[in-house]
Amino acid sequence: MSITVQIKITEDRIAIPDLEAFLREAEGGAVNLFVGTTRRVTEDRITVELSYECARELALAELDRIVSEAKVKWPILRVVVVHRVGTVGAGEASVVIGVATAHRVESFEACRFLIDELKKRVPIWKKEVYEDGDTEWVTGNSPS
Amino acid sequence: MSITVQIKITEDRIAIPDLEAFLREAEGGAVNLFVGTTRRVTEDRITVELSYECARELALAELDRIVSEAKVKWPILRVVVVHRVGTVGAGEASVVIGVATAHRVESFEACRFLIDELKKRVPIWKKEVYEDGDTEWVTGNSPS
Amino acid sequence: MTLTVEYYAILKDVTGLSSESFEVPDGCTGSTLLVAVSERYPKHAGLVASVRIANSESYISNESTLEPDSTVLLIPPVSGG
Amino acid sequence: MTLTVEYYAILKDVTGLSSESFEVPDGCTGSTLLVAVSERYPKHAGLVASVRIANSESYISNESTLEPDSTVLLIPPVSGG
Repeated sequence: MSITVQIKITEDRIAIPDLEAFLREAEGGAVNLFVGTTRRVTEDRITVELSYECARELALAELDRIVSEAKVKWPILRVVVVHRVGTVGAGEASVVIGVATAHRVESFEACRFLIDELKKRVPIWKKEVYEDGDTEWVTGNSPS
Repeated sequence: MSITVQIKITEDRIAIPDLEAFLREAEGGAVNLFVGTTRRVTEDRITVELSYECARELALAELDRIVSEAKVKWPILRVVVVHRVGTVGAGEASVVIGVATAHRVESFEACRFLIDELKKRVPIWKKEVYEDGDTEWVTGNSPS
Repeated sequence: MTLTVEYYAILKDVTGLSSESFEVPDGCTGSTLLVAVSERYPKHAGLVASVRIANSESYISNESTLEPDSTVLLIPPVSGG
Repeated sequence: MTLTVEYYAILKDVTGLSSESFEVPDGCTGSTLLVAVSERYPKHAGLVASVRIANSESYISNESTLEPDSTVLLIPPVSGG
């Protein structure tokens, strides 16, 4: 059984239906998908868009390592990790992680591992653009 | 903040992109989606399709209760629970569960609770249709 | 009193029926009804023993008293998802 | 020896640069380089202290010796997702 992986950092809108279909094609039984979106309200400030920057080569290498670690821990049939960079409008996806496995528990655990590790380790940064025109780099992810 | 819920049992193909878009519109920050699909191989037998039957009124009432329980446990912005009945071809989704929340951990936990409880409590039954023409009712879900 | 009993999934297949009537004593409980069903389908007593009983709104305890003329659903172990 | 140092995100904003050169002694470690960066940007010493260093392939330990003419990425606390 060949494991099929899609890892991408892209300026384009993430085509979520295509990714979900790719995972479901594994016919494994279970697909878990996590979608991170722009949060409109953070501590009373209105965010109109986010902008993401990355250290691309290192980010892709780190994502490869995280996916390899997940493949050791869980019997993954297919996996997708796509992070958007550049400007991301309100309600659009900034990150999509998905895992296809035979059993549902594995799909949840592997997907959560991937997003948790991505948020800890992958050199990508978010800049909030507020309604009042202010911008602010976010440094460091909160644990949840 | 009004919580928006979609609970459905349907003979039609599940429109996963529409459900994902509905969840993402909450602009909460996190969406977790679980998709159950036909597993093609179970203990060496090839399944060509599944067929699902339900006790519809009770199933919908039980799904309502499960969603209410989840809403007490986690701050859920939007939630979808759609189960297909009738014939489900290979690679098609039999069930889709999704949750939109502000923080990712809540989205994973609530989504997993919903599918776990659905599998334990909701009166829906699966019949495997094998490549050799045999059919077999599945009675009882395994814990994972 | 008369009860309508509904069968689902494997239980519908083995009985060949989606529902049928049972005459039971007044004050009949779920457990007593399940005994009556087992006696009508002795080959499937094990299956009948595995069901949960319900009305159209919710599961009900095997010890609860069933209403006259009510419909009782026999729910085999579920396998949705 | 000469190192090329790359800045990202908030560190790029505060330095106004995406990369610049540093002259450092042979055998310079990551920690020693960070001291040199802090001295060039004393107002941002706290930020510099929070970075992890990396090459384009992986994070590297602050104690490891840097290669002559290599490029070193300064990675502020990440906030992807």
